[in-house]
Amino acid sequence: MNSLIFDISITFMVIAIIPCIYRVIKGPTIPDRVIAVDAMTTVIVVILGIYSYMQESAFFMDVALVLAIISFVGTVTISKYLDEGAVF
Amino acid sequence: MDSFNVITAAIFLPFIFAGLVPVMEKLLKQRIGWFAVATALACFILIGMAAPGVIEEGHIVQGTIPWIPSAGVDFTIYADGLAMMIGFIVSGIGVLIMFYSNGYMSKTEDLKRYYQYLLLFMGSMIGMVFSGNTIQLFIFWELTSITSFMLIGYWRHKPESIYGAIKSLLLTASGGLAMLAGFLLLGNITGSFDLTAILNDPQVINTIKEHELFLIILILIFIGAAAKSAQGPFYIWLPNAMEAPTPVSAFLHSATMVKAGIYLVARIHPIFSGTEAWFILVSGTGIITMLVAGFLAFRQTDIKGILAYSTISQLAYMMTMYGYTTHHEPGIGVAAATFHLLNHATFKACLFLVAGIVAHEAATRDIRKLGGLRREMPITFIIACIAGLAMAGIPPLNGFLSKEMFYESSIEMGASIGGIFTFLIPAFAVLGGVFTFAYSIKLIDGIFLGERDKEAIPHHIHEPPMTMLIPPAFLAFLIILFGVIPSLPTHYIIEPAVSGILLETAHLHVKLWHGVTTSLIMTIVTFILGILIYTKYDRIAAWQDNFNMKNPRISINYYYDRTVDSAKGNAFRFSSKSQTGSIKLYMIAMLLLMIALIAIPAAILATNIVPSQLNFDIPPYEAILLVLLIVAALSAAILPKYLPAIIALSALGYGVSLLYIYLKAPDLALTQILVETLSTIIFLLAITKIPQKYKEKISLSVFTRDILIAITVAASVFVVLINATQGIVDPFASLSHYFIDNSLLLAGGHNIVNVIIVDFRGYDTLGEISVMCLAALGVYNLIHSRSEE
Amino acid sequence: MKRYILYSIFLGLIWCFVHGTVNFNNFLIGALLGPIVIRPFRSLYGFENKISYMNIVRKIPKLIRFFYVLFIEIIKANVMVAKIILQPKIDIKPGIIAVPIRTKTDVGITAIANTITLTPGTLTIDVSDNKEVLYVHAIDASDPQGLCDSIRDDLEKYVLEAFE
Amino acid sequence: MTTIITKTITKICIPLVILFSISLLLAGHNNPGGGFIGGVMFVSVIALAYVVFGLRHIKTFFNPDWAKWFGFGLTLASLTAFSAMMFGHNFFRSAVEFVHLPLFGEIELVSAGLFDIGVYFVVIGSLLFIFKNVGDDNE
Amino acid sequence: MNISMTHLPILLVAVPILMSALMIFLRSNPNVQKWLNVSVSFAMMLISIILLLQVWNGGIQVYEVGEWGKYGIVLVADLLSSGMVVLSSLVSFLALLYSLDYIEGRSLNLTYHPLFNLLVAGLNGTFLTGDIFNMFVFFEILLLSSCGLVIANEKGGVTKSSDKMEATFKYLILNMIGSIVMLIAVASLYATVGTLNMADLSVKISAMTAAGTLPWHIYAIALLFIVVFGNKAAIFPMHYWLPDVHPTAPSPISAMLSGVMIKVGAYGILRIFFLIFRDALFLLQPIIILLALVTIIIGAVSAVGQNDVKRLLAYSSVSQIGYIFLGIGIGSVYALTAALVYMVNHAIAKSMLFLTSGGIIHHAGTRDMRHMGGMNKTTPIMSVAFLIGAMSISGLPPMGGFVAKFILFDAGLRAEYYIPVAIALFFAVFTLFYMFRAWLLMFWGETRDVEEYGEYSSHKPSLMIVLPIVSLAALVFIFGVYAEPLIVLAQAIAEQLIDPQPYIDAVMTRVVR
Amino acid sequence: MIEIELIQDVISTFLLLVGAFFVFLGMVGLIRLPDVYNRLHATTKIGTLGAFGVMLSIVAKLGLEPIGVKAITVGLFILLTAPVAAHMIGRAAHRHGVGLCKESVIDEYGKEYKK
Amino acid sequence: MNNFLLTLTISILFGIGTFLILRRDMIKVIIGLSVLSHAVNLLIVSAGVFENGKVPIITGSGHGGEVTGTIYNDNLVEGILAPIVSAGTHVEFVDPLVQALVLTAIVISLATTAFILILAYRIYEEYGTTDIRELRRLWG
Ligand code: NA
Ligand code: NA
Repeated sequence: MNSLIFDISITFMVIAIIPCIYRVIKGPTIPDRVIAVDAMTTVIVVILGIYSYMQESAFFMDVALVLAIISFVGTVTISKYLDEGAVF
Repeated sequence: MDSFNVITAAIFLPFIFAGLVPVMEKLLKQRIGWFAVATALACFILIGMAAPGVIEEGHIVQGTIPWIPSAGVDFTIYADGLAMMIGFIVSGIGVLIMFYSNGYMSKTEDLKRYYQYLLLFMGSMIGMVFSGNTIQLFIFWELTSITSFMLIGYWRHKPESIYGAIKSLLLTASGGLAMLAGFLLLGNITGSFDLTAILNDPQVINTIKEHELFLIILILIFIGAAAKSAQGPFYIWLPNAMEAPTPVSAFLHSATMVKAGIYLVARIHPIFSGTEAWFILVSGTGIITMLVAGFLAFRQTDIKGILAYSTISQLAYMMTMYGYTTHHEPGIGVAAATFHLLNHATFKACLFLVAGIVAHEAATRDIRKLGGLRREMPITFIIACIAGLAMAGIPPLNGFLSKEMFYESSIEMGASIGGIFTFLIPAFAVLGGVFTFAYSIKLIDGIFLGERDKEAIPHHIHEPPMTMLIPPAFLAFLIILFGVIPSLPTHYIIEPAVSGILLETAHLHVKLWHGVTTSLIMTIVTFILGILIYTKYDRIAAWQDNFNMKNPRISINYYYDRTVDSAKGNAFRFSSKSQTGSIKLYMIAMLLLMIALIAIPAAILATNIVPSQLNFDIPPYEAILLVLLIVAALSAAILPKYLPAIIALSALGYGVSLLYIYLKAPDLALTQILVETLSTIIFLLAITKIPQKYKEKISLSVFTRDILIAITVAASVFVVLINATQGIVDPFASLSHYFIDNSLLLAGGHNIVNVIIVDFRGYDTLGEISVMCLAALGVYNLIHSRSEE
Repeated sequence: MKRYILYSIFLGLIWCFVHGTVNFNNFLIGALLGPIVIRPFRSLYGFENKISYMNIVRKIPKLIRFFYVLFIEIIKANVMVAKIILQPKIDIKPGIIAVPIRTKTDVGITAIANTITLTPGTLTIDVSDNKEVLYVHAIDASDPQGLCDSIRDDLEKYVLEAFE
Repeated sequence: MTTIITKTITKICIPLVILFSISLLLAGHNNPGGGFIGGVMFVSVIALAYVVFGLRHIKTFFNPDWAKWFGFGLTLASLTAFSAMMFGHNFFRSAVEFVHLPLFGEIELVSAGLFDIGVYFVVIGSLLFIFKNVGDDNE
Repeated sequence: MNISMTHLPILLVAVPILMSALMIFLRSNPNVQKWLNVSVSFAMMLISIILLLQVWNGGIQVYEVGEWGKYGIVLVADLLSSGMVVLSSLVSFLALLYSLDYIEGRSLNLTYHPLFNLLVAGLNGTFLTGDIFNMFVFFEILLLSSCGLVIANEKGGVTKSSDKMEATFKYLILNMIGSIVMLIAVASLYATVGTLNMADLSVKISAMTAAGTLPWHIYAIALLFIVVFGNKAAIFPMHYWLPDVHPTAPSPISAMLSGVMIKVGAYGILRIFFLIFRDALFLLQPIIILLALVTIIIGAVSAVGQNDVKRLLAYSSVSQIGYIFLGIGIGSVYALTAALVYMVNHAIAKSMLFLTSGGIIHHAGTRDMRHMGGMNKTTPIMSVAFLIGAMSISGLPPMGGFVAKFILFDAGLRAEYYIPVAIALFFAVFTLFYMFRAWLLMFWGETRDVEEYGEYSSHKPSLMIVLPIVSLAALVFIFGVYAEPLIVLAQAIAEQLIDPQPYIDAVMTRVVR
Repeated sequence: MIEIELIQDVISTFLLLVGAFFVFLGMVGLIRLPDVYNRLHATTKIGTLGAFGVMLSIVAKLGLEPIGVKAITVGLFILLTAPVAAHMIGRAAHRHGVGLCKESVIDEYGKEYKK
Repeated sequence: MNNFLLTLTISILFGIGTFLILRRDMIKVIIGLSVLSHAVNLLIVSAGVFENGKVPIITGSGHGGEVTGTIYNDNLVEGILAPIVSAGTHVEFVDPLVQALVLTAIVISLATTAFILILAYRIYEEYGTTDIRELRRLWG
């Protein structure tokens, strides 16, 4: 039962990455791509959540938190770069 | 002191004293030359101390000091009659030259350097002749090349000096390399570089003669000898070597160093003679050189130029004679050659010294401007006449004797071959003699007889100081002495030397008069023809000039110059073709090598390139992720603009970290996620100031090539990886067992990966953080290394 | 000093949360680390301003209420966007609307901006330099005035209560 | 310049992430994390501050010499490794000790942990050193 | 004292790392920084010599980092590695001395010292490590430290910084590819054999060969190491970076790069193939000989066409490394001896030449030899030093280079590699030509046109610049006239290489925690 | 006891599936919606809720063990930062010159921004 | 035994990276190097030798993994080359060593990438272009 839910949800989540990659390629604008990568990190956070849920171990939660933080940093940085053409 | 030590001392004394020259110069100031004279004299005496045993008893001084035993190279002395003779010539003429230099060299010259080089040369030369080990011989041999190079280039600012110096070095030193190869092969056959071992053992000589590499070794060694003695095509360096100060020319480029090649031929005579190859190679080269150089001497207007060509031609005499050989009588011309070697040293050195006097006093060496000096410098004139006539082969001077012997041996050699050669070889010899006669006369005539061009040399010319007069006078004395009392040199010098060469006791009977022989007739023919030619001397010279003008390509110098002049250009063309500056080509070269290195074992050793059992079992979500990774990577490759490509790259990075999660590596996933974002930030920092100026348009051919390379790289990696991941070959297992079992037990950590990083393999991590620091320091350097601000 | 204590308390909690174990020991570690961590950045946190603990305590119920409203709104927002996405043909009238706000403090503006983003059909794009107007992207921008009003009446009220 | 919204959130993030990075550093031996990961977390939040508030502004009140940080880290890491020699052991010989501390209770002190702290400082120092230098140069 | 003597291998690596860290803190005290670094560097040199003596007298030393035996990382000081360490310590000490007056003050103070220390650590670490992945790590240290040093500022600024950037970029890109190849090889090796310890790998691969279970791809992996080390050594077709990087680096760094760094590649080939992949030697040797010959030719011919003195020296290094690899390719004990002797002699002579070129450039204010001339009067020391180096590189007696060439050719002929030796010999003439051409261009002839190129610098080279040059020149000469100890050592090393059993025993016979 | 566990299981599984479903939906929106701003709606709102849901499901299943606390931290952090990220992207997009889709009816920011 | 598709993917990533490093634009080349380093990192992980294990973090305080019967003393005389494990010995975890190696590799690659990016930035400053075909002042 559990492993079925696991397989289904993980597979769905991986399928959910497809649109992200699609946007990364297709664009058409750079912000679209940024959104796509940002969304992709959200999906990965969810996948990590599912892993933690299924394996009942906290290892992946650390990864999730790191990912959430770092993806925020990345998004803000790229946005600022887009806006001002400078990072710092 | 036993003889071995004495000779060793004679070898190293000049080296040590050369080192002392700067110190002595402080003491003696401009009289430093006398220090050099003393050194040379000391060497002469030292060699003389060892001489009696060799000369009287036919005893050969041999001895060895281990030097590089592990390479089979020892410091070995082999002092037989031949070595003694050359040793005496070197140190004896050395004394005279240094003596003479005291008068010749202006006090404003860099005397320190001059005498240092001369002494170093003398030491090298003495070392060379007494070498009983081929490698040791080679070392001293090359040292003479280098000192010669330095002395030719003594006046370093003159382009001619530089030209002559580098030419001599290139030809003689590369000839030396060929010789080295010959010695090495010889060493391989005999098992050692010990010359004495070869010379003392006929068995070994036989082995060499029968070896398949015999001819190659002979040719290689002979190339070295020929280059040193300016024979064959290598002769071209010697005329340019005349840029050296005249005493140097007298010492190195006529009396001693150029004899090194002759010495070598004599030294290896017992090993290689008695074969057709020896005759063809040595005598063939000798005869051609003798004729060509003798003929070419006509064109020279510089006294030293004439002397240079004459030296080449005279050395060719010796070469020719040493080359005379048959199976039954290997050393037909050995005695004659050896005698001529000695005689040539006396009269040619003398002539050079005279040339030096003339140049010193008249401030020119141009034979067209000179003339009539007999009145102003009669002593010099007499000396010059003695030496010149000796060279021309006029009795009763020593040159006559050795030329007679040359003719005799030529007849004998011609007869032993038979056929047309019976006449041809003596005829060549006579022709050589004719040329010699002609230019010898020209030399005396041009300088001392007739009237000189008063406009060119208006001032009065007088005799040189005694320091410059005594050495040539002494040599002139020797010329007469050896000519009149030939038994003196033959008994004490030539016989031991010939014995040394032939490895058997030799007895010579040289007399001024031994009846009307064929050789005497040849000599008379020589004089008659010589006088005839001399009447046409200027016309021949003019014809040569003309010919040379019209056919510049018929000249070895032309090809040498062309090669050297164009070497740089050609080399640069080559290097700019290979080192194009295009990093892409560099990468392709490397990648292709990598592919080839995987393909070679795959082609040779692999039975099946991809293992038969493959694992296709994969959960669908992982398969989808793999496809997505490829797509992300592809988009990073395809997207033309920086920012989208960087974003795609970071998507790839996040994908990879997800894959790490699937592969159960949370630490990796964490690290990858973090690193990904940081790299993105650094990418952004870097492209902040880089506007994207162009979009690469890939032509079809480039695209096809790159794709092919990419696919091949992928395929090779695939093949290696798919084989490698078949698991560890039984019965071995992974180190990881240890880590898993002991991580908690011994290192107190639950996270095995982290424990490996900070403990089991913490040393790696120490390196890794060093790399981080390096990146930071490097970036600082990058930022703060602007050209000009 | 007051601020340090306040931040110590917050950071003690945060430490517990990032560490994963909520207990007094951890709280204490976080509370001790907190001031050290915050000190280099103190000029960002308005240490010169006075604060009163009573104020903060008084606001807690209002904060809870705010979060409750927020939670409901988020659910609504999601359902609404989900509907749009799942329509066979997407038929929307989006646009960016300038929404004037009364809030003046940084925290307040941030709260309201974030709330707007998380609530149905709206997304804060920017705040004007004078901090008086929010530019909000709405999926349905056919009635700008209505949107402004609903924000002012529904959301801003709670934000003002909780944060000012 | 970024907006007030971003700045406010960043202010919350700074202490949170720094604490998280310390937590990752300390947890590393037994959980995912460690010096490198913790260090990069720290770097990322400082970078965020640089981005959001502007490097120039941050430098007015927070401008450490990052080179000293990585210098310190490298010193600490290598001295930790050296320290084993003082006890007659080989370089990098690790030691595990269980100690009772008032606040932490029974905790495990590992020499490798000290090494990890060195790594932490090196990562922070070197990356921020790069960021600061390049950022200064970009202006 | 006794205990500390067993720590020598690690001291040679860890002390420079620690020093580099301390150098960062000592930035505010340039003098302390300078002299501390010099004295430590001198101490390192002494330690390396003591280590070599220990190994010579007491056999191979194994140092287990962390006392984990082969499961952790071991440092192995056998004759080869300790010999290489002596070489690197010596050259680096002298290069450091030279740097003090050569590198621009600010650069020296801020980054040069730490970078230089890490370069030394990288070299020693690479030579001493007994773990193949650890070798990768130290390769990266070497790579980045050398990159950082290449772009360091020198006084006078003869080299344009754009040139430095370009050269470094090419160097870095090609070496990064090399690193990737190395990782592929190392990982694949681990996947098949299950260990990273080199001795362990050796034992297991031999056992597999004996049992006939050695898979073919191990040979491919083995050959991949040619790319890895060939790239470090700059043999064809991976030599392209060298003529760009070595000339643009500051001269002491050029000396380090040409003197020691490229030997890392040769060391790697010797270590990896003669220890681990003995069974792949039959594949390696023809390939290496072929590549070596092409390298010799390309380097020698290209050097002839150069006007830039340092570029000429760099091409000469390419050619010379070809000779070293020829010896390795021939592979007999004697040939390996020759390769090692060659390596040492080239290291010393080429370092000296690069240091000398620094002095020359300083004096002339240019690297273009056409703009020099007649400098024998103004810089007699440089003139003599360059001549000694030129003679050695050309293989003229009585310099060390002669002994090396002689043994190499002898070994080649003994092994009946006639044609390779013939080619090598022929291109030795090119060496003679380009080295002497350079010397003549710079030191003989008329003094250059002052109006066009300006006066020569009137600064006399300082003691710190002259001393290293003179010491190295003396060594070049000493290795020429008294080569026996070097050859004996090289022979002992070669014998250790051919028979790695003592190495394996030393590493594997360990009690592990 | 068993019933509580069952209820826990059901709730948590439900939350998990709903979360995953919403995330999935958000990604579909990423494809389907017409311009950057509309896509931001999809990813920030739906994605956030989805992620939050999954985190809640962990709490529901495993309680406030370290894992649950961390899940809450992650969820709150996402809730806190996702709107800001969206705001940054949207703002940057607009200032970068990305126009609204053709269906758009009003752009007061454009007027303001271009002043 | 490693998965075929994973191996294939890694190889394809190598191919893509190779294609990228052969481009003219410096930044593209660096992106290519990053792709290659991803590929090589994955390659190392896939070189791990234990199948179907779990995350290599020991949970609980007990002895990690099953007792494998491994011998840890090398004895060349007796022909023992530790660890010798009978084939098929089950290990609970995936191979931790490769993960540690990749961690090192990732960090090094980060450092190198940082350096080379700033280098590219400086080259642009000096040359005014990112086209490596114009990066040819050093040749011949
Ligand atoms: Na996000
Ligand atoms: Na990477």
